[in-house]
Amino acid sequence: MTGFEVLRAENGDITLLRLKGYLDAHTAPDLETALQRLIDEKRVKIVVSFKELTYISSAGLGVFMGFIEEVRGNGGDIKLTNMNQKIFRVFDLLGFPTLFEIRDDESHAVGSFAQPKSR
Amino acid sequence: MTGFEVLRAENGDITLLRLKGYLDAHTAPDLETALQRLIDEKRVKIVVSFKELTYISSAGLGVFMGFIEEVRGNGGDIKLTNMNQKIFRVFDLLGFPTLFEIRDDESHAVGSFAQPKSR
Amino acid sequence: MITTKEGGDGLPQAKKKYQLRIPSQTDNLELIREFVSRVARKVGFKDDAISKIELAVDEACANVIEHAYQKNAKKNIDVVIQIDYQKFTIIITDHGRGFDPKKIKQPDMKEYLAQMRVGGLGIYLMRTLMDEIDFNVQPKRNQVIMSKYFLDKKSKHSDQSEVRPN
Amino acid sequence: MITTKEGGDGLPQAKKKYQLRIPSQTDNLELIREFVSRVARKVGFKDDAISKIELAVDEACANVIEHAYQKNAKKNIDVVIQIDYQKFTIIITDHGRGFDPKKIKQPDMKEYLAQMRVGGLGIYLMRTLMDEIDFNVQPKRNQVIMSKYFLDKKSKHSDQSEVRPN
Ligand SMILES: Nc1ncnc2c1ncn2[C@@H]1O[C@H](COP(=O)(O)OP(=O)(O)O)[C@@H](O)[C@H]1O
Ligand SMILES: Nc1ncnc2c1ncn2[C@@H]1O[C@H](COP(=O)(O)OP(=O)(O)O)[C@@H](O)[C@H]1O
Repeated sequence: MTGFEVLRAENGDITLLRLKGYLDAHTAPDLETALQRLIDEKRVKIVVSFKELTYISSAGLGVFMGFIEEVRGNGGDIKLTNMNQKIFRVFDLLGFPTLFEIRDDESHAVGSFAQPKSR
Repeated sequence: MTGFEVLRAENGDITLLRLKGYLDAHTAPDLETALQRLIDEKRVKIVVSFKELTYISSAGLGVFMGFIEEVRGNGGDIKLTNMNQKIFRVFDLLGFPTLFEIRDDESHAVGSFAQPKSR
Repeated sequence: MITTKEGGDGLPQAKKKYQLRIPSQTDNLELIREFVSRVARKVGFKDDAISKIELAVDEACANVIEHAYQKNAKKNIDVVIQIDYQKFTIIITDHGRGFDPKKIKQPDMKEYLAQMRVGGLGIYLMRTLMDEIDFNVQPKRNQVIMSKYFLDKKSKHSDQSEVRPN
Repeated sequence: MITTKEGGDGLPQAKKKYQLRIPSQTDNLELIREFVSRVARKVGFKDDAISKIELAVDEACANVIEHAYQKNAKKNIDVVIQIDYQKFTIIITDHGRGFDPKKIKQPDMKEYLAQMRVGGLGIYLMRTLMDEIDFNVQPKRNQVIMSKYFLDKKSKHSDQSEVRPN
């Protein structure tokens, strides 16, 4: 019980990761593990839901930064959804919205993968 | 906002005090004030509900001890109800159940006042 | 079987120390309880033991605020938690007015209740709730030292469910 | 108008000090955040300011754990909160490996993002979230000193809603 959990669900070739609790320097390695596993399985269309995340620090943001190039290089993406204001502010302060697709809603993010897209 | 509240409701000559939050050395004076006011108003049939109380220390227990004689001397009583296990344990450790009527349920405590009783 | 030796980072838990120094005001009791509860939970105590530790510490600190410092909020209370393999120890230190713990008798609860005396319950509760308690009163420095064992000393069978890795 | 001078007991809030000393482990960051948040709430900050203070302190302590002590959990972090009439100051002290804060440039965020570099965001966040920040690095003792004013320095109108009696 570290106060952080990653729940995984699949929808075709899209993977949904639901984050719960707090994502700080202590729990960031758990998210790293979850993302690394997806890459190993070649599941690179990833939607992350922040709906139940209560807190994030730069260690948490750094995890997304660490994987985005590789994921995109493999024809996938990491799309971020359902952030509350407090969490969005941290992403925003660091300019992440210019780099990541941040959506209000899970289903829109999933839908945006569905459109066939040439590599 | 001290983390403690006393809500008061009346039912004929019976007064119900609902405690909310934590009752410790910081908040015990608030309960003292509420009980003193009842005595000043000669409302001495008192039912106290602990349903929403999350914590009690000896300072809280001491308040009941400080008023019970006077209340009984005036033909009333202080009946305690709806304690959770953790709070009941504190009362129990200190032997309060031999001195105070402690009931599971508010309505039973109210009912037990209703029976006419000679002074 | 006992896994408390490992902390959250797989490091030994031995000789870990947590320290809080806080103004002597009753409105800080909540923060003190929260601090002690969190550390107790972290090292594996369950709700039941946590609420005993929390109450014992509250009583000790409320005494410091009221008796040792007599509500002078310019003074500080020190709450130190020391953790080793066997036990969780809380040391509460003040530099206020001392007292002779030998003169504080365990109240006879029957007699106590018969008299409906107000107060005088704190030290009794502390003794009842903790496994060990010691008062170390010196000129200008008073300490209450209270411990709870990871394996419940008071129950006959060793209650290993109190202990979990964290 | 400003009522922060009165603490919960009607005592002046000036020069109040809260101090936490805690092992240098990432699994203690939560406790540190909780401690700082509670004290900040107590003196009247609202959710918005509290979450900024909480994050800035987390970043500073995470740096101590990772860089100053390099994950040696035998070391301690000191978190001291000092409150006076105008501001809320947090001083984080370590006795580990120091660094030259002048060499840490504010990253150019555009360039940073273009390179997708991992890490290096903590100090930038701390500077952005707090009103004042100062690094005091000496042989064997490093401090980060961060302040937040009760009247919001950054907004043009003085944001008195940040302040309430407690
Ligand atoms: N930290 C302390 N400093 C000075 N005197 C104390 C301290 N703790 C307890 N005492 C003395 O011991 C007595 C009994 O304490 P306690 O059992 O907690 O009951 P209470 O605080 O309700 O009186 C107190 O009334 C006080 O005289
Ligand atoms: N407390 C500290 N002790 C030693 N070095 C530090 C400390 N804080 C920061 N640094 C140095 O400053 C750099 C930038 O810190 P920061 O912006 O927080 O990013 P990050 O910690 O993610 O690298 C760190 O990589 C480290 O070299």
